[in-house]
Amino acid sequence: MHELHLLSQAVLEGKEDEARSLVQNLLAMNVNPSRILNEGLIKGMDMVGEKFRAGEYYLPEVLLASKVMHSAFDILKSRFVDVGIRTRGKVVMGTVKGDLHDIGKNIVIAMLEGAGFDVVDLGVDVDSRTFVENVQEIEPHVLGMSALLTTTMPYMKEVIEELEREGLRKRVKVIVGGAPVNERFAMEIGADGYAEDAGEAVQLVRKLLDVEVG
Amino acid sequence: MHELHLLSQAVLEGKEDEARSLVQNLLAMNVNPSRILNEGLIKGMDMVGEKFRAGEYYLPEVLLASKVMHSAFDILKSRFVDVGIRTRGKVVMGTVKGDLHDIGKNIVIAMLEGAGFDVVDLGVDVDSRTFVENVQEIEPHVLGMSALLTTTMPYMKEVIEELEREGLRKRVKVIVGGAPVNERFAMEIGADGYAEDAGEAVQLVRKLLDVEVG
Amino acid sequence: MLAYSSPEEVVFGRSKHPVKCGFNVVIGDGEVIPEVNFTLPSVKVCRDNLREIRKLFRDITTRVLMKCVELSQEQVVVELEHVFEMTQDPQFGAVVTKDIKETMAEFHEKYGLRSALRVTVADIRHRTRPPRMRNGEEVEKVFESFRMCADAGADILSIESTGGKEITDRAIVEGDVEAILFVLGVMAIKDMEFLWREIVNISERFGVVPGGDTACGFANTAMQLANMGMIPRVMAALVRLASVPRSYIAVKMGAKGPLKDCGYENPAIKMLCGVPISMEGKASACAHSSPLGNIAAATCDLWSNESVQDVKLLGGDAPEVFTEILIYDCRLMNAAAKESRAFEFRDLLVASDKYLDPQALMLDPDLMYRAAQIVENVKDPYHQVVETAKLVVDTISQETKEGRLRLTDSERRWLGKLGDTVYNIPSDWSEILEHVEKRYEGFFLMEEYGLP
Amino acid sequence: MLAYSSPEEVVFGRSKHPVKCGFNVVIGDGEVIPEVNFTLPSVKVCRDNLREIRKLFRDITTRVLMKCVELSQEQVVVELEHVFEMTQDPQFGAVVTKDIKETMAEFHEKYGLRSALRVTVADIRHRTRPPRMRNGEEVEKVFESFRMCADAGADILSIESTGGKEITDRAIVEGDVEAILFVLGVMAIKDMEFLWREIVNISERFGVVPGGDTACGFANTAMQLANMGMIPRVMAALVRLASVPRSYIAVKMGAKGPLKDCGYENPAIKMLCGVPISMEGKASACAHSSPLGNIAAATCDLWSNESVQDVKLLGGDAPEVFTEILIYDCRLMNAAAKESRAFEFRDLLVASDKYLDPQALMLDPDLMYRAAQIVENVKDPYHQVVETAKLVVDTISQETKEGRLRLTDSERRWLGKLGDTVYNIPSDWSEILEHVEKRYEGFFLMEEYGLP
Ligand SMILES: [Zn+2]
Ligand SMILES: [Zn+2]
Ligand SMILES: [Zn+2]
Repeated sequence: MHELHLLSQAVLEGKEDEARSLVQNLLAMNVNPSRILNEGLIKGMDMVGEKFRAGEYYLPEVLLASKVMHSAFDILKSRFVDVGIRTRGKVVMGTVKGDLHDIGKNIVIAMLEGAGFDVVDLGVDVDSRTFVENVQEIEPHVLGMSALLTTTMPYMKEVIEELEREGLRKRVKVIVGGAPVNERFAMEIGADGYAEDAGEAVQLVRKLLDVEVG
Repeated sequence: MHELHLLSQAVLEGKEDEARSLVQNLLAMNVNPSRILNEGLIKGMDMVGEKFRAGEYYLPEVLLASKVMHSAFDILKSRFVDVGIRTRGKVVMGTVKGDLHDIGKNIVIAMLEGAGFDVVDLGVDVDSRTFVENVQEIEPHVLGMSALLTTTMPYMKEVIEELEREGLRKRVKVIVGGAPVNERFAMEIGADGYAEDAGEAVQLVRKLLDVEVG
Repeated sequence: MLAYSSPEEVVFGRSKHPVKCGFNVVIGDGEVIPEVNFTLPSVKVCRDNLREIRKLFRDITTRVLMKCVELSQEQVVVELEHVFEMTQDPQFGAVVTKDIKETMAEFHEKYGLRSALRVTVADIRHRTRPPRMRNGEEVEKVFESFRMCADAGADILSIESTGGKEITDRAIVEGDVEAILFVLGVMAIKDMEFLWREIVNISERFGVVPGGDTACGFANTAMQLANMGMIPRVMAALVRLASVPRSYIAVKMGAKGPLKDCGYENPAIKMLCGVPISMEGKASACAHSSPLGNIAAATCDLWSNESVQDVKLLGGDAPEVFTEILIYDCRLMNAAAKESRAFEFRDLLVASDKYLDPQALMLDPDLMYRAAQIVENVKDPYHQVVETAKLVVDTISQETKEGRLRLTDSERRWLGKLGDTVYNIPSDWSEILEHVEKRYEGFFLMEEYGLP
Repeated sequence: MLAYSSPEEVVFGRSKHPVKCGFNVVIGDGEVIPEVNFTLPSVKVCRDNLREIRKLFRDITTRVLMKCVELSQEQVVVELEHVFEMTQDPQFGAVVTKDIKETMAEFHEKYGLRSALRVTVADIRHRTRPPRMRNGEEVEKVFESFRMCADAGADILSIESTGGKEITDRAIVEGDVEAILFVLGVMAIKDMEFLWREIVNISERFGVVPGGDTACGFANTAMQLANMGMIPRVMAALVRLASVPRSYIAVKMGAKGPLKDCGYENPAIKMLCGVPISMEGKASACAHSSPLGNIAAATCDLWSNESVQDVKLLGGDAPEVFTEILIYDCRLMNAAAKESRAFEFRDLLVASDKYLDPQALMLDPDLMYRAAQIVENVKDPYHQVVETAKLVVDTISQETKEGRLRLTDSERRWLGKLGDTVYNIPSDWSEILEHVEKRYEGFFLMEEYGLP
């Protein structure tokens, strides 16, 4: 269908107004909202993902497309109330205590959101209490921790221990990342996974949640 | 006493024949064997040690002096039978399984012997069985292990575990060394000490055995 | 007037205004000197293990200095870069400073080793979000930390300050170039003025050298993102050169150099005012990859490894290993200088990487000189930044057109975008301010930058 | 006749007989190429964790090759140096070889990266004491390992062979220079002939390149001991240059180069016969410190980091980090060559270290050339070794007398001792054999060297 194709294209090219009015047109034409979502918006994001992996797109373009998709989706949303939309999973993310680096974490969050996950960002310099409380409250499927310093990476272990003490460890998958961290360290502290970069992080979360790829 | 001074000098200069005949003269002069040992031979070795630390002597000169001392001491030995000479302590040394490097280990052995310790050399590529059996038989005060490869250093841990299984761990101090090893690793695997080089190894053994510095 | 009348006059090891400090170290007086930077292995830094931390720093310093002695290296600069906790608890940072300095004193006494200590305080102001840059506890801690470290034996004071980073961290990943230029030309400038006025004051009071600042939080962040393929390299290149006006402010406020290693914008500032500079390149691969390993050395006075944690390698602990590598890199440059071949050697360093990457191209002394001229000739920093950005776009376009620099199609596309933005940017920054206020609402506080 | 008519003609990146191998790699044809060497982190190597080991090697290789791609490095040589267990169990070494080669093939296919694989088999013959060099299980394993690795994808075969090391390991620490020269001039020669005849056979059979051998077990052992202050540096220098005749045997038996990185005796052999050589210097600080960080590069064709274990640094895993450093070192040399400044650049590399240490002095191309001439002009290897040793003593004496090289008093004293020994050494080696047989009784087996 030509309009659906135009819609994916609008997402791909980051054209917000165009995407929104295309969604409205499609609804007016009585096209099934699921179809608009899947064959229009999500298709567009898949194309963006492909271009990013091929080195043709950069993060600014991915983020823009993601914004366009969300904005256009807002129009669709009400139509799903009855059926309910299943998110791909909930993730809580933060940079550990003593560490003020947040770009890496933010990129992972953006990529996860782009891939359809719900992410709660706890920010930087997050202490174990805060991690634990948020796991308790939000009940995420995955907890992600980031550290950019050799001197803050040991803190990840403390958080995991705190989760254990509180009996929460088995309810959540824990993943870690950041410059000084590697797989070996992740295994040593008892994490469930390690990701080298943002792309890997998305794969990892998918794998841990056994979610099928796009 | 002039002759005693000449004896230390002969040790210092690595003159075997001279040292031996000086010992004989001193005995003939009825000088107390303990005095010959302490004020002649050991004094000479101390001078050698000083020169080595100051960078004036090298290992070949230390080894030669040590050889002269032992040769001269052989003449004295019988005079000590009654009183019995206490060695400073027994040490068992080896390079661990899979590792064929032996120079570092040999230097440590030479330095320990020079410092008055009894050392049994198990050679290279030594498996845990052999270490354990020798600890059992020889009952050394210290067991020293050397590894020059990242891939053989894990073996040190196995030996320590084997010692524990056999109930021998508490009867012997375990020290480790070699290029990929450091203090942190030594502590992790439960060793009693780590030495950066041969000089430190001697200090370490002394400290562990609480032997006063010569 | 620039300190040099042509880029051809600027070379490694020699600056117009050498800095003398520490135990008889003279920086920029004819010899490139290694600046060794190290950090802890994976241990927690807190009062509980202060003893362990202190021992670690003493040990690392001892090994680094011993390596200098072994390899007949006569001068060395050591950098202590605070981790968060050391500035947060100024007493902590000061005690480590003192330990390191004492170790250096021992080596000076025993071996005649000439050494100086740079202490880089952590900019913990961005701990609060939005950051409180001028008021509140964090900024007090930062200044207190400078004072206590100066008192404890620091010879050179530095910081990688972050004024405006709360915006650029987002603007860079979103490709909001207008906001980036606004930050570099307005907010960062105001913050640098505020911060360095006081650092220079403190330095004068304690008789230490106010070193310099770096745009690390902007340009090196961009470089890392470009390395990962997250943003275009041409954009990282633009952020790089557009950082010159910002980092120059430290010197305008009284900093004397050596400027800090990770400031790849340093050569332009050396050209502007003759201060010695520290640079990092291939020997800082331990800290981060970079597409400018050799060219970074072309005009350096200190040659640095940026940061290496204390882990064991076969040949020794990593800080020793990188000290050795730095020493030999410096020996080679100094051998060239001794044989009167410094300029030829500099040209080889440039030729090695100039066309490897647009970011490397930024380090070409000719281009750096033109950036310095812009700062000299254009009145206000905002317009300096805009003109520098145009220079970047024009230069890359030219070099690409003439086939010397190769760019992928996506990079070319972005170069076009960048050109559109910088050539259409409002001449009055208050117009961008509106955009920034709206898009980054809640991210920053106007009053913390003295903005209306 | 030597391959070069003067030392002035010999320079990095260019050899008389370039070697083509692997995925389109040409060594010694105008460009210095990085040779990356890596080893495992602290893990046990055994059949039980074969899967983990294989994954580790694949991962490390991938990261190293990706770094080359990122930095536009077009050619690279990878070395797999067997640990003991990989030769002991030839199947084990072969499967890792295959994994690495497959990874290289993927990169060649995907990115066009040109790479070649050197496999260095462990000389496990000295596992038994006294070592059985020609008979028995170990030597069979060594040859089997060569065959299986050649079959599994190795492009270049090498070994750090140890014939006579059972004596020198003791002779060096005891300062028994006569025995050292006897080993290097007689026993090691005989063993090299035996070993390399077969390695060259195997190479021909499998169509791979017989690379070369190194006196690592002799000269680098001595260097390490000198670094630690255990033996005089002048003695280590002597062992260094006196190793030339021994390592040359590999080429005489048919090895084609690239000679192996840790053979600092390589330049003389390149001068003798024009084979390309690998060398290691400052970038091998990860494996060991050395007093010859730059001068080692003067005539190299491959530039190596010797060995680095796979541990994490901030900027990536150590093998990636050192790949980056090697790449930039090579870029700089190649930039010099491109601008027709290779010879001037070589002279700077030499000037940097020539007088830093007597061992560095040995690497001076002029001296290397004279060593090559000795090998060319003196008939038997034993006398070559003795004449080389005299050359060392004379050169160091001369340079010291003229004040260019500075030695401590203890070094001077030892230089005198060395002179006494080498100028009074028996002209007939069988006279030394008696001494060696007596002093090292039980350490070695005559028949394993074809000795009477
Ligand atoms: Zn920085
Ligand atoms: Zn070697
Ligand atoms: Zn090697």
